[in-house]
Formats: sequence, structure tokens, C-alpha cells
Amino acid sequence: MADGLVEEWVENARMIVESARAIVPADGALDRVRKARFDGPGYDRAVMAEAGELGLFLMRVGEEAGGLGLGMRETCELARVLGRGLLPEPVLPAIMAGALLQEHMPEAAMKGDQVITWAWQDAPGALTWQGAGRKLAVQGATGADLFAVVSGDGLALLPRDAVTLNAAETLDGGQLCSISYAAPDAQHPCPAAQSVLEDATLAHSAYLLGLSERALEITLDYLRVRKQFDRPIGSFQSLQHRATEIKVSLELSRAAIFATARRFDTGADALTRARGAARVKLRAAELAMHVSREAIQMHGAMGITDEADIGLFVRKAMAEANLFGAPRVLRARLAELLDEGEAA
Amino acid sequence: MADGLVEEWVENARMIVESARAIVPADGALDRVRKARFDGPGYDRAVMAEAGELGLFLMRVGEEAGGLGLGMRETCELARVLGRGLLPEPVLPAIMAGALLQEHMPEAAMKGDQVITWAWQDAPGALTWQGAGRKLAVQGATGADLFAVVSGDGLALLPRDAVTLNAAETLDGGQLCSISYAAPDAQHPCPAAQSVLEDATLAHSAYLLGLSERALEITLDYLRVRKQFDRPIGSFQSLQHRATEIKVSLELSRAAIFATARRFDTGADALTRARGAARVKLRAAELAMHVSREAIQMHGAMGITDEADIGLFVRKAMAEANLFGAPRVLRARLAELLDEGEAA
Amino acid sequence: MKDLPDFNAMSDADFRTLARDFVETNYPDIPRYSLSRLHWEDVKPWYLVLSEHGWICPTWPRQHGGMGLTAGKHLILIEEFERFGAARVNDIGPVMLGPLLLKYGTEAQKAEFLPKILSGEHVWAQGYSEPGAGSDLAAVRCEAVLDGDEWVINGQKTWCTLGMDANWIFILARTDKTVKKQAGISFLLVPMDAPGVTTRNIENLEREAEFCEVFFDDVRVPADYIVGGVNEGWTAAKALLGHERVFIGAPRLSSAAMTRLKRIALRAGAWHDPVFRDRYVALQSDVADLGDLFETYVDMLRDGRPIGADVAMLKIFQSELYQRISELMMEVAGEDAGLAQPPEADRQLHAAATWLSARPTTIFGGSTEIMRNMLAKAILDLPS
Amino acid sequence: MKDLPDFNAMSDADFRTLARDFVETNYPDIPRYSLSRLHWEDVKPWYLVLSEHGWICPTWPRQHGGMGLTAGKHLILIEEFERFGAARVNDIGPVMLGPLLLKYGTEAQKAEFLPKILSGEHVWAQGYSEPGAGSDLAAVRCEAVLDGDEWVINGQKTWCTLGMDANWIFILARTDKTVKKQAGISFLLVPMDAPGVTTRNIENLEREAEFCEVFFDDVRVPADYIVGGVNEGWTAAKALLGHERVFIGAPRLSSAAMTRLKRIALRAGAWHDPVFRDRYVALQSDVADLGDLFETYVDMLRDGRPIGADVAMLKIFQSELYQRISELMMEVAGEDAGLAQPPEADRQLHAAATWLSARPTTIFGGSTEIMRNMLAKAILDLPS
Repeated sequence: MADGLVEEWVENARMIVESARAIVPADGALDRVRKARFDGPGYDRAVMAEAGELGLFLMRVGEEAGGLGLGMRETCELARVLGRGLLPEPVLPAIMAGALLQEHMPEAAMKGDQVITWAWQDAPGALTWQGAGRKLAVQGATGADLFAVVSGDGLALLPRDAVTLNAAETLDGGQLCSISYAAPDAQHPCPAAQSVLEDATLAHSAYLLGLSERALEITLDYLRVRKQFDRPIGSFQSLQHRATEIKVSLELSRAAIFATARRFDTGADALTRARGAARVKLRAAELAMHVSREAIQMHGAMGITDEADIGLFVRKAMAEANLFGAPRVLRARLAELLDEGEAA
Repeated sequence: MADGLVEEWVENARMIVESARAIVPADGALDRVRKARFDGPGYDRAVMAEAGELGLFLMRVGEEAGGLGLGMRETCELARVLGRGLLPEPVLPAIMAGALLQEHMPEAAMKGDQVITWAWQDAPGALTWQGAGRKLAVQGATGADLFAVVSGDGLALLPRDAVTLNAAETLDGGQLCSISYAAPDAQHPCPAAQSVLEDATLAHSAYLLGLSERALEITLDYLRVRKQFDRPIGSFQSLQHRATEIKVSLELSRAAIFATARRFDTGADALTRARGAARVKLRAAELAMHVSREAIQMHGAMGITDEADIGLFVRKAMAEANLFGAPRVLRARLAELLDEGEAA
Repeated sequence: MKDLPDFNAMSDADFRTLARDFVETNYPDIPRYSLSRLHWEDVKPWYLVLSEHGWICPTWPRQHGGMGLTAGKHLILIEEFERFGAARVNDIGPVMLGPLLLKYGTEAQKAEFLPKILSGEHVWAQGYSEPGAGSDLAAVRCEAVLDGDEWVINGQKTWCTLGMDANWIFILARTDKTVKKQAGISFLLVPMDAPGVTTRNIENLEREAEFCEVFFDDVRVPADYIVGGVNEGWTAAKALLGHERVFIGAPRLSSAAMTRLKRIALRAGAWHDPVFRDRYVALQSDVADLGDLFETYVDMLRDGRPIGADVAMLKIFQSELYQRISELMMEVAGEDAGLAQPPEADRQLHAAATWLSARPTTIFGGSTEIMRNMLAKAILDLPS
Repeated sequence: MKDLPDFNAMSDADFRTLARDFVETNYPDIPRYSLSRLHWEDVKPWYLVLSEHGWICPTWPRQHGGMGLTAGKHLILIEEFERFGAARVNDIGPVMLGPLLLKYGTEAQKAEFLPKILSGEHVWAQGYSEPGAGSDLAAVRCEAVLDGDEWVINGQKTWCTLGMDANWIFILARTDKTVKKQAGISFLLVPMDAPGVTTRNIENLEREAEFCEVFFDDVRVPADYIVGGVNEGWTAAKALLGHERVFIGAPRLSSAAMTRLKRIALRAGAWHDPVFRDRYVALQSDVADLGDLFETYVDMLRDGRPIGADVAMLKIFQSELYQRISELMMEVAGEDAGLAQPPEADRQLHAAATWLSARPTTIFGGSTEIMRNMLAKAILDLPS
């Protein structure tokens, strides 16, 4: 890795994050996040429009197709920042829809005038996308206008009225949908489907990383100021040691996400990609739930109230930690890959 | 459970332990234990003779067969005390040989003039005893005169010259043998084989409990006196909390062992016995290794020296935690029993 | 109220049958197996049925309207009610205040308050915790000053479980600021409709109003609404923490959760997965071991032996075990783990509900950290 | 000593090939892949070969007889030597004392000691720890008093790794008792054949003499055998703890252990057990994540950026991970876990050897507890 390249992605990521500040301010906007909960789709279409204007949905569309052609490192950096702010809007699904559609990405979806999401998952607990007619765990579907749907038949772009939504409210106040749809007339070939799924898994891990990072910060702030027995509780060694355990996991997750993103950006083989996505997601999911458990415990009684902001992070972690595979699914996937590694 | 019965086993156990003090003093005899290591069979036949004189090998021989006919609660209490003193002699195997042989237990073995042990295990990691011709993980075999061997063909009592020993030195300075032998002429039917294996598993768990108990005490003593940064290290909250974790496991193990022994003594069905033995051994094995890890860490540099007594406990735990099934074997056994429970 | 049989004279088996029949026959048409606490309006029918039959205060002496049950019999009653899935009533009066009044109350207090607990006329809340004090219960700042024949109370209490359902509250208040923490605290009884009492609900992580804050602004109560003597409230309050600790450590929460875990695993197709089973049987062993440890304490209660500080081990292990079970549930539930409503409208299948309901168990009633501090000193004899 | 090429001018790939060829060509007939440290008599041939080729002190500047490698190249060298299974030499001179003398030593000291490290004439031991002081390195009680032109040393050092092989030792000694702990400490060089120096071996849990205690009884050394100034030993000693911390956290120990774990599992018939695999891949992910974190620090070294206190996270995670791998080994090894000798006389299959060798990693070089204390304050900014 030459120094020039390092600089380039870092600078790109800085610019993307800076522009994303319009929708996810550095000091967070948890009041807005709180208000958006349990209200319609659980997110604000106007914010999606703004994200479109900022060009976020073009990140993974190639330059030849009119996009920005940015890498997974930049995408992960953005995802991390979105996670820090608990952004409820389906920005990452829209980016992944762009990655799938490339030159077929509709102008309105690029600009955010229409909300686009994507759908891939075949069955509960499955990491497969080859089935057709029904897709599960579609993020941001309530409130979406367009659906990029991948299956073994190819990639279809469906309007809202071509899909039947089955929506379920999630703990964070959003909705997760399963969709069903009739086989569409036009399907594009989509050789990148598996690769986009791995990218999405990685980006989702980065979102969980950001969430965990901010949840730890909030918890550390609380440990510094909250007193018990006339001492700040953060001075108690047992809590200190447990806090360092979270910190270690967090830094492992960060390192693994960005090293994996670098491998993805610089042409990793299929096995490396498959392993990388599963491993990074495994760590991030466990991190998010680890932080959640400890954040509640360290906040004490405050931790189990809905009014404390830390609860927003916990409920988001619970809602999203298992998307793109719960830990047991990911470990089973890695166990399969053990033999592929052997054969290779 | 009527009060009278409680009293009776408690009193019996008290008497047995009191007489066993001759071979395993309350203040321990770790110097003797240390000296016996890596020397011949790793134990002292004279101590076995003494144990025989004390009548210990008659514990599980029925009264009608000239034994004491005591229960598993008394046996576990004795085993716990032996574990506290790290007694290297194969007292428990001799007791189990008596339990198998009953009226066929030779006089010389009862009295400890001849050292007897038993053999059951068919294969590495197996909890089966039905095979014949070769038995593994025979405790106390080097130095034994007689072998009570169970197989699907029944129970055979073999003299030393009828078996071929394959001895391996163990970490605690004893020896663990596999034995091979030709099919003997005389075999007794042995309907109690499975039940004695479960009893032995339970008693071995109690030995590990005693070992863990004493290892924790020694570690707590060290935490109280050892100073660092001008404070006793036992005053550091993180070590305190970790010490309470060991204590909780220890008390769970104790409660589970004696409750299971009570069930064994009062006529538990086959499924309850099988589950009980596996569960109790699972806890005890994990406890012994948990204590070992923490005892070393809490002793700091002293913990990794051979001269510190705590090392005797650690090496014994390493040598014996997996006998009668390593945790993964026991969990697999419990998983099988899950379905039997379903069927029942 | 009916004439009650001598329950303690019955065999355990007979009493168990009686308790089972009782709940099956008398349980009203209200939810069963609820993972969260029901509010008074929902659970009141059950309270009143228990009251009517004289079963509302199992541990009180018979002459005061209780069932006079021994600890052993009481445990059987709890087991049978939980097996049936009976809802937990607002039981702070029957469980907390009643025994305290019986031990420390004046005859007048007993005569005034006990019958109204029995009848359900008084629904009590507990006012121990204060904002910012957490597990440091002795850090009481809520203040009571004697003004003639009345206490004048100013301050705040929080984490009052189901406090919004209560019409009375007992509180710890500081009545002497000149002495060390525990020494200047009194135990006072306050009607919640007294002028100056206001409340604010607190929603828990499940977004249900489970707790409330209670504010006292120049609230006046008669001087004799004090229990256990002026500045002796701490002793009275502490004395209550004995028996309950055993029941908090009972394996029931965890064993019921294992049943739900199995159903969630069956639904997710994980029940026959050897990896899942490996974890399931480890947890099952933990529950069984906890059961055996629990029984050793039940035996002590049965024999009338004193319960030591070591009983905290039960609570520590039970609460963390319950949490670990809930964590495996979440993992097995997969994408459904994130849903706000139960799959198939069946609360038993709702992993998140168990996960969330398991959180307070390591925080309330003495946090695990405080309990471990205490165990390290009192039981392991480690230095300060 | 040969003329050395300019290693840093080579591409990483070329240097890697060179290093691989070097070890394959020159490694003497001594053990490879040893889990425990070899003693001087066993490892000396390798030391002398390295010395002869000018490869014994990779990080020293070329003008002082080193290879002058950058951190990146040094890492490649370590990787290739470890891949081959080359034994670790007695490296306290090359790794610890040499860099310290280069930074703080006088010209006379450099001229006297550096060549003898390079040649293997001096084998050094480290005398930091004292009995009862543990991780509190500043609690130095060993005392040195200036008497004319000699220091007179009295006291004791312990946990001197392979100290029995050394003929020289450097120590921290208290030279001023009137100031606060760190301020009155000096760094002294002592020949172990000086009158009054005695040693006692300490066997580790594997019953091998890995450490020794060193006793100083009126030991006299010249006044100029002090490095970094009187009472300034602490600064010098601390300054050394930078780069090493990165290498201690390298994933190599753990990834080599994973290979052994696989072999043990294959032998035990567990390799295809889904339950085993579930744990194996979790550990494998941990190793891979550690590798990625390690690389971020290697990048810093490569770029010449400073290494912060947060590098302790590497050591904490690596050492605990190595232990967890060893614990799964023990479980999978079944009855064989307890054997004192390797199954099939193959050390790679010896679970207990890994388990035991993994224990000191969380104790020495700053215990995990001390590191966590430090991280909580320095990195998480938690209060004291």
C-alpha cells in the first residue's frame, strides 16, 4: 500500500463525512431520532432527499455510470458516522441499491427525490439471495418508492405498487418488512450481487461500530460524573476494567472493518471476501450487544428508562445486530468456509 | 427427606472424614504430596494400606457383603476432603472397585494389603465401558496389584500379571495407564456397572470440588497478605469481584454434588442419574480449571513457579479435570439426554 | 373471609394440590404468564379474590389475617402460582410493609393499616431510592422535620415500582442531619393524596410506565405515622431484607425462560443444531445447579436457620443466568430479535421482551457490583 | 563479520526472501518450534551464527554493528524467523541493553559493552523485579551506595529470565532513599562473577529452570558502571518500553497455537464436530481481528509515528486470546490433557505445554490488571 493511496481515501472519507454532517451533526441529533420513532416508517423522507442532494447515494456507483466510484473504506467511514448519530434513514440500503443498479440507478433515486432500498434475504437466518418472489428483513421499506431486488434471476427494480409489504415495528421505532412480488418482466443480470451483499455486511458492521463507539462515550461520560458512596463510579476498578474490555473490542472491530474494507477495495479473492464480511460482522454484532449490556448496567436504574438517551442506542443495537446474520449464523458460515479454505 | 436421615449421613460422613484424617490431615500434607511426585507410581502404597485399615475401601460395599454400605453423600464428603489434601493415592478407584465387586472384593484389597483399582473406559473421550481387551485412563494402575475391569462381558478381577500396562506420566507427578488384557476365564455379571460409573463420576467431582475449595482458600490467603502499591492486592475491587465469581461456582458445585448424591442415595431413575452425573462433573471440571487460571493469575509471578504450593493444585486440576469426561464430552452427553428427556 | 384450614398441618403434597386447585379455580379473566408487571386496574380482580379467600398475605400470622405459612409451604404456594402463570399483584403492602408493621409497628398502626392491606383498600408504594443515590440507600436526602404534631416532608423519591397505582407510600426520610448517614433516618407512612405529593411516571426500556418519581413539597403527616422510632428507620428497613433474598434467587425465572428459549429455537429451526444444543445444555445445567443451591437455602428457611449474607450469591447467579439465557434467545431469534411486538402475537416467543426484562435484575434489589463488594468482604474476608 | 547490503533499500518482498534464505541456510542443528525458552548452551550456536553474519542486532545502527533495520523490515525478519521456528536467543543484550546504551550510555560504555554483546561474549540478564514488588517496578529496595570510586550493592532481584545463563546483569538500584519512589533509582551494570553475587534458580510450572533470583552482598562495581546518570535510572528504564510492546502483541503466538489446536482436534476426532468448529472459528476470527489491529501499529512504526499507551490493548488481547486457545486445547485433548509428556513425543500435540506457557503472558511485562488500570485512566479518561 503506497502512501499516496492511503491519503486519497482518507481525504475522500473526510469530505463525505463533512458533507454528511448536514444530516448527522457531530454533536448528534438524538432529539430528532427520538421523535422519528414509532411514527410511520420511523424515518424522515426529507432527510433522505437531503442525503441524495449530498450525493451519498452515488458513493458506490462507478464514475463511468455517473457516480462517485468511492471505495468501501469511505463507505465504512460514512456508515460509522451514521451509526454514531443513530441515523434512522435507510442511507446505507440506498447506497447498496446504487451499487447494484449502477447505470440503471434512476435519477430520482440518486437525488433522493424518491426513496430507494434493496432486498436480498431469502429466509430467516439465511445469508442467501438466490430465491425470488419473497424477501425478508428489508430495511426502510415502509416509506420507500423503489425496490432493487436481487435473486437468482437477476436484478429487478420494482416500484412501490409492485410489492406487497408485510411490515413489523422494530424496537428502535422503525419498521422491518418482508416483501412479496410477482416475477417482473425486466431483470438485469447482476453478477455483483454476492459482492454487494458482502459490502453491505461490512458497511452495516461499520454502522454498528459507530453506534457502539458513541454508546461507550456516553457511558464513560456517565461514569465520570455519576457519584455513589461519594466517589465517581468511574473510579471503581471493576467498572474500569470492564470498560477497557469494551474498548479493546471496539478497537478490534475498527481495525478489522477498515482492514477488510482495504482488502475489498484492493481486490480480495472470493474466499477472503466471504470470510472478511462474516468475521467483521461477527465482531460488530457482539460488540454492539456487549456495549448495550454494559451501558445499561453501568447506567444503573437510569439505564432501564426510556428517557435516557443510552436506551436509543441499546434498542437500535437490538434491532439491528442480527441483520446480515446473527452471530450463530456467521460462525456457521465461517465453519463452512473452513473447509473451502482447506480445499484451496 | 426426614430430619432423621439427614442427621444419619452427616454423622457417618463426619466419622469417615475423622478417620481419614490419618492419611489426609486437616492442615494438609503438601510436603508429602510434593515428594511423592514423579517417583514410581506417584503415590505411597503404605498410605493405601492405611486407608484399607481405616475401612475406606468398604464404604460402598453392602453390609450384607461385609462392607459399610454407606451412601454417595458420605463418599462425596470423603472425596472432597481427599481433594482438599490432594491425596495422590487411588482411594476413590479402590472404593469403586469395592462397589463393583461387592462380595467378591478380596480380603487383601479390602484391608489395603493389596492395592486395587478399576478400569472401565473404552476409548479416548468416550463414556462407554462395554468394550473389552483394552481400557484407558486407569488411575493408580502403576503400583496396583489387582484390577477390577468392567466390560460388556461382565466384571473381571485381574491380577497384575494378567494385564499389560502402558503408563504415561501425568502433570501432577502420577501416572495414567492404558491396560490391555486377554479375556479372562471368570467373569461376574455386573448389572451395577453403569451405576458405579455414575457414582465414580460424582465422587471424582467431589474430589475436584475439594481441590478447588482449598486452592481458593490458599489464593484468598495470598490476596490478604500480598501487597502491591502499598495495599493488600485483595483490596482491589477487580480481584475481589473475580474471587466472588469463583466462590459462586464453588457453592453451586457443592450444592449440585450433594443434592445429586442425595438423589443417588434415595433412588433416582436412570435418566436423573445420567443427567446428574454429567452435570455435576461439568461444573466441577470447569470450576477446577477456573480456579486454576485465577489462582495463577492472582499469585502473579509466584503463581508460575513450581515451588509455590498453588502449583500442585493447578497441575492436579490439569491432570484430572477431564477424567470421566471433558466438558465438551459431558455437554454432548447432556445434549443426547435432551432427547431422552423429550421421549420420556 | 373464610375460615382457613391449618395449612402447615397438611403434607406438602396435599398443600400443593390445594394451592394448584385454588389458583385454577379462582384465577380471574386477566393475563397469565405476563413478562411485565400488570397495573392495579388489571390485576385488581386477582388481588380481591385472594383477599376474599384470606390468601393475600401468606406469611402473616393467622391472627392478623394471614395464612401463617411456614417458609416451606410459602414456597410451594409461590411455585404453584407461578406454574399456573398467575400475575404478580401489587404486593408491597403484603410483602414489605405488613411484616415491618408486625415487627416494629404500634398496636394502633397495626389496627389502622393491616386490615386495609388485606382488603386492597390501601395499595402501597416503596420510597427508598432517591435520584443520584442509586444503590447507596443510606444517602437519604429527603427530609422530615417535626412541626408540632406533624412531620413536614420535603424531597424526592424515585424508582417507585408501580408507584402510580399506589394510594400510600412508605419512605425513608432524614430526620437528623448531624449524625452519620445511617443514624439519622426515619421510616414514615404517607398518604399519596396528601397536599404537596406529586408524581411523575418513568417509562422503562420497554416503554411501559413501570416506575414513578414522587415529589414531596411541604407534605404534612401526623407525628405517629412513624415506624420503629425516630432516627431508627434504617434498622427497620434493613431488617426486611432477609427472606426475600432467597426468593429472588429462585430458579423459576430462569427455568421458565429456558422453556421459552426452546420454543424460540424450535421456531428458528435451531433446536436440533448441535451448536445450539451445546449452549442450551450448559444453561440447563446452570439452572439445575442453581436449583440445588436454592434448595439448600430453602432447607434453612424450613428449619428456621438464619440466612447469611452469602445468600447474595443466589441473586447474583440467578440474575446473570437469566440474562445469559435471554442473550442466547436474542441470537437464536435472528432478524426477529429486533421486533417490537411478539412474533405470532405470542409473548413467549418474544426474545427482546425477555432480554429487556432481564436487565433490571442485576441493578435493582442491590446491584451485582454492590453484592460482589459485600461478598468479598463479608464472606471471603478480603480487606477493604 | 561480513559486509552487509543496504537492507532498507530492498523491497519488502526481496528482504523477506533474503531473510527466509538466511535462516534456512544458516540455522544450526538445534531444536525448532520450541514452546519453552532454550538455555544458552543449546541456543549458543544460533547466536554465534547470527553474530558472525552481523544479524544478531537487527535494530542497532550499522555503524555500531547492527543491521540498521526499519521497524517494517525488522518485523519481516521476525516473521520469517518465526515461520521457520528458529529458537529465540538470549536477547536481553541485543534487544534491551544495547538500545539503552546507544541512547544513554557514555562513549566508553558503548565501546566496552556493545562489541561484547555482538560477539556473544557477554550474555546479559535483566534485574528489574524484586521479591514482593510484582508489577510495582518502582518499589526498588536493592540499594547501591557510592564508596570512593565504587558502587556497593546490597539486595536482591528476582524473575531474571534465563539469568543462570548470563555473565552480566543490569539492575535498577535505589541510590537515594530520601526522595519519592521513582526519583532515587539508578541503572547499574554488574558482572555476575563479581564477589558477592549469588543466584538461585526458580523452576516454572513446567518444572524448568526458566528464572533465577540474584542476590547482591556487598558487591562492588566501578562508579562509571552507571547508565543515564545517578538517580535517573527510572527514566532510562522506562524509555525502553516503547517498540517492544507492539511486538508482544503480535498475533503469531496465537496463530501458531491455532495450528496446534487443529492438529490436537484432528487427533481427538473433534475437527469435524460442529460444536468444536463453532468455537474454533470464533477464535480464528479473534486471531484475524488481532492481526488487523496489530497491523495498524506496525503501520505507525513504519511511518515513524509515536506509539501511545493504547498499545497495551494489543498485549491484553493477544495474551488472553492465547490463553483461551490453550483452554480449548485442554478441553479437546480429553484425558491426554493431563499428561506430562507430549503425545507421540510431539510437542505440538501437547495441550498442557501451551496452557502452561500461556500463563505468564498475562503476568509478566505488565500484568493485565495493571494494563487495564492504566488504560482506564490514560485512554478512557476515567477518574482515580
